[in-house]
Amino acid sequence: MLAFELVAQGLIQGSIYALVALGLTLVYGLLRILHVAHAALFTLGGYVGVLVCNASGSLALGLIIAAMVAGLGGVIMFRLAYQPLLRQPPYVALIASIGLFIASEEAFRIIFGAQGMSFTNPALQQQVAILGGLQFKLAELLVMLSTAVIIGVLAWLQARTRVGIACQATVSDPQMAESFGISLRRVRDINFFVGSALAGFAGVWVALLNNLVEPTMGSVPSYKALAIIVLGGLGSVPGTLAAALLLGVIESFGTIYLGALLDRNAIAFAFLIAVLMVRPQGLFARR
Amino acid sequence: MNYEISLLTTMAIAVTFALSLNLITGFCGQISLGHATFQGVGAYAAAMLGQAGWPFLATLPVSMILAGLLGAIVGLASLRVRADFLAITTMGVGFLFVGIVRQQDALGGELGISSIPDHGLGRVGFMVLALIVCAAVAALSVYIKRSWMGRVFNGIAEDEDTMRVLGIDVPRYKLAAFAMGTALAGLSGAFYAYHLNFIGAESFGFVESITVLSMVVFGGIGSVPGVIIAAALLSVLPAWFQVIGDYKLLVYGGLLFLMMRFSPGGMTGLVNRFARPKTSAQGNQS
Amino acid sequence: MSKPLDGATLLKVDHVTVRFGGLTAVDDVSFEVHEGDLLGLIGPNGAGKTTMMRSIIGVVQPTEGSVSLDGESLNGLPVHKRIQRGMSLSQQLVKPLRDISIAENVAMAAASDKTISPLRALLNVSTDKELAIAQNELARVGIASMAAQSPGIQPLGVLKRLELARALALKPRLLLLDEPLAGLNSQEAHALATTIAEINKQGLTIVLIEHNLGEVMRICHRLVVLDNGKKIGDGDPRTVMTDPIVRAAYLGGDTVSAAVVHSDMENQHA
Amino acid sequence: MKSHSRRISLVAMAAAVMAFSTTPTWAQLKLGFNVPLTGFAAADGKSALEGAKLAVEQANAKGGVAGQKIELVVYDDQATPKEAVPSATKMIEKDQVVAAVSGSYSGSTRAAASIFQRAQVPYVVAYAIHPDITLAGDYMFRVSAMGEVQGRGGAKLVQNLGKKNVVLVTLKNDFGQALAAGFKEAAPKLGINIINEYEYGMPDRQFGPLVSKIKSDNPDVIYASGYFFTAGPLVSQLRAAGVTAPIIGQEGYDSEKFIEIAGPASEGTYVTTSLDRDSDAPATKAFLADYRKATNSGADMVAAASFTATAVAIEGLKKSGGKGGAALRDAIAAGSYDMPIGKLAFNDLHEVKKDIQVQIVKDKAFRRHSVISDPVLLAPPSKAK
Repeated sequence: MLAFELVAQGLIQGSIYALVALGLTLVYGLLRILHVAHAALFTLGGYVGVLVCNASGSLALGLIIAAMVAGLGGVIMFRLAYQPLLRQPPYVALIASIGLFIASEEAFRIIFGAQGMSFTNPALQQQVAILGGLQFKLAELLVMLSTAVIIGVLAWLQARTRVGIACQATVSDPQMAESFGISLRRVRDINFFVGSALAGFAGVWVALLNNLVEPTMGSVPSYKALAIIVLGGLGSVPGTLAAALLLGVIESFGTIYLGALLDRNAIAFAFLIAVLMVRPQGLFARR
Repeated sequence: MNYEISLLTTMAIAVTFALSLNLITGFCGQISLGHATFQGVGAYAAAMLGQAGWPFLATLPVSMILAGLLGAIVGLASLRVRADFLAITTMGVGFLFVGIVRQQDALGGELGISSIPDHGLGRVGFMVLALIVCAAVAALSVYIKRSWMGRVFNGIAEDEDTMRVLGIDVPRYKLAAFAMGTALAGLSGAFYAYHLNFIGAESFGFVESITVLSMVVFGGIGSVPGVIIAAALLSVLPAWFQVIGDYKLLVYGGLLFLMMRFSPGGMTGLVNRFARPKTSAQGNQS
Repeated sequence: MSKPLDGATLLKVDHVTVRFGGLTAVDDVSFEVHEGDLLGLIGPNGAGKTTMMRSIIGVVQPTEGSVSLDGESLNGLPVHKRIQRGMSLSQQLVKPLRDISIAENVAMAAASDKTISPLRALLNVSTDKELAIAQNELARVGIASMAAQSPGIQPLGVLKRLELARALALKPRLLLLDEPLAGLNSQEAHALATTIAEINKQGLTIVLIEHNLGEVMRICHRLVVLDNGKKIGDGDPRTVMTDPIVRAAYLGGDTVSAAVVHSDMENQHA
Repeated sequence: MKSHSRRISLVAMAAAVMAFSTTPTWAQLKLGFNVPLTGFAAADGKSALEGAKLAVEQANAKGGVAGQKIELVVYDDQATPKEAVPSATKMIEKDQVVAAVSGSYSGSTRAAASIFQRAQVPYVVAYAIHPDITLAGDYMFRVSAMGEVQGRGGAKLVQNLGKKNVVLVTLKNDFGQALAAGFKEAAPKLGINIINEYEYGMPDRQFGPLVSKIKSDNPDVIYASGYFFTAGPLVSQLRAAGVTAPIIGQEGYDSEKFIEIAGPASEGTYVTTSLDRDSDAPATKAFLADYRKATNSGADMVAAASFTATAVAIEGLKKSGGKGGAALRDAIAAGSYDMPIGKLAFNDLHEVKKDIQVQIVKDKAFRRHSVISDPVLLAPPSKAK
């Protein structure tokens, strides 16, 4: 019984990690940039979601607007910060991104106050029992459901539609893709938009589950998502999804049974380093 | 006067720490996002030995050796990993260090170590020693840069494969850079412990690793004078301007971003650009 | 070109096979390179020439068989160990170190005794000896005048010669040249080929991988032909090129005969 | 209810700017104050600053000390030792503060304590509970109950509630570990059985696995340490998973934000703290009213403790006629104070012996539940030990 619950809790946490890490993988797969500031969009999404939901009373509206605002934020960040740095060595974009992230955390504190914000009446809090005995908040189930739906749609888009194929082509060989008339800028904008919107969307869910959004909410996801995209094999969407869910479950068991040895966040990195020593190209990457 | 002495000591320790990272990231091109770990190893080693009765000066070599040893091990691990994974692996080492240290009661666990004995050199004496060590590390950096080791490091930073084809044992050089850089970080850690006489796991976390990395990058990656100036300035900036103090993180993050956005070569890059207006062939890309 | 007297075997490629996940790039190839040889390793695109060269230099470990230098097997040795044993490589895609000048590039190679270990490198600062060697090697390949300049602004021809000078500065016993003439116009290719022949005459054993058959026929003593990973020809240029199998490998005989005809005329002049 | 948090941040911004700009030229008496304004502890820092400023404003309104107004010299220490040491040195050297107050966490306060002790500047600590602070020397004072003492109080509350099997959830920092140590020390004596203890980190908000394990342990009561930003999510997730056992928290829960975050799940949560909202003590009632008037929000334990620590320092200054050093130290040590968090008197280790107020959350507010005043069990450590 307990084992089932731990796995279920792991999957819930894994779904959130997946939403955040997916955006990072899309960006990394395309531009080889470690976009640490991605987590700032996660926090931005949280704040926008809470504000819109409290004002309009509808969580759905909050989620949609939060995703849009975060998506836009991502594109702006790409145009202003990363576009000009594409030709520089990788550490330049990495450190610019870290600077942006640190500044954004402080900006949230100054704009929205240090105390953080909550939903006036948090939705989806009612308890649901499934599979006989496993009890969850409705919100927790919907997190898993919406993640699965989004990833399914994303996978379908990537495989079936023109835009999707264009994105994949650009990831594998930008010059080749460009020679086929694919506008690199448009593909990069789309990827940044989708990736950031996912992070904003995840931000609202975490705000709902905790009923709290705070300026430093993005710090843990910012580095954990990096570990996940490395585990998943940089740039591989299925790999990242699998790595995120696996990490969620491992952390779930780890906090209970390894608690005395390692704190929760260190578990993710212990797992990462162990995997990298065995498979330097990451857990699920093909090569 | 004590305030200025304390600031100068803090500055000297920060410069030594930044120079130690400059050896790894600046000279040899290996990005480390977990360098504070090695300062932590040095600090904990010095603090524990100090509490066990060792005189301060005696703890210095031990701190260096322990930190250098761990650095070599991490260096070995880093050889197996692809370039862009290296940064994340070193970050992982940083979180592992904090995660493990805060669980060990022998290392003071969450509460850290506070009763670090006095170094017995007096405030001024300690400051002078810190400045001497800082100058020595700077001199060592300049020497290395001019020696064949420095030239090989430079080559590795630019193109590892070509250096291999020129018969250079690239892994051994990377290990040497890691070992030297982490040993010097351990040294600065010992000074840090005795200067602050309180250390906890959080004092050597991810933020500290980013802080020292940005000092190196600010100064101009690989340039010894640039790193010295940047480390000196950034280590005491918040203490000087109290107003910045409160919005410090905003100013800090903003500066970091703007510097990378407009002058990836750091201050040295800026100086070069204005000192020699005709852009030389390499520009400041290198 | 007359062949020098038969020297001792320097490099021995013994039944080497290289497989990449189901694809056999090199299939059971054996040949020897003797002291003083200038051996051409040729074959149509995708014949396995580059993979062969990579397994000699150590970038790729052969799935079966062995490569040995002076009778000692190199299997398992990393690239830098093979270089230290007296082998050196001039890469197809020229990769000069752009931070430093042309002379300093060559000096880096010349300092191999000092840079053998990090500690030794730390204890050595002076570059006079190495710069002198560099000047000499640059003169040998004819670009001594550009010694102080930065590689970034040089034409391809100069960079190819820099690559060669750098390889020579390692004082190798066996020089591997990976398509040195690629990308050069015919005058430059001819001039560089002549320089290579000259260096070989000075006693350096060379293995040349090259598509420019005209120059290959002109300067090589012996040819080894690969096709689809298999060795289909090994011997002096004339007989190898008239061998029907080799001709067929090059998509019908005409391209080859033109090259053969061209080089015959060449010989009458030389 | 919602928009006031926006107003708080505006007010806080104005207050912060005001704190720096109001440097009336004739103020000689400087009172140092280290507090976390940025970083993870910024929320508590804001309340602490409000409490301290209120105490200073009230004192200045009554003519300050010995004819001089008091100026609060505020430094942001981000609740880390790395920032606290330079701030403390600066307060002593540059600002020549006559006394200092800590509105920060244990890590930073411990690092600053040894510096103030060496400089013989009296340092009154509001809510940092680590034992080493008062052990640093005789210039150190603490106005709130130590971690171990509160932990023992928590065990007593479990006994009062007639519960037996307890699960401990301990926040992995000095606050959490001191509470757990006190609880585990008292539990056997009070016939309480600790089934299990789990630890979690400061940044954790998702407690799924922990909640599932607690549910399978099925304890009578849960003793969980944390701050409102960790306890809020923990309590709501415990209730969501169907855990009905009562939850006992401590000072860290004591903020309206806890009720706001946990929502309906917070009903019935016990909190051992020092601020009794339904207190009939005049000092407490006045403070609650003044605080709401000054900041338009409910006071919490951190604000009450910072107000108390500042007020204690100021009353000491009144007695010593504005002089610092040993005179001020002895004046503070000798005094007895009627403060919002109770009547205080310092023992020889400058710790306070006072009762523990037990509050319970009832229809979205902290209400009085009971008082634990067991002089033996709650006795703070003293030098004699």
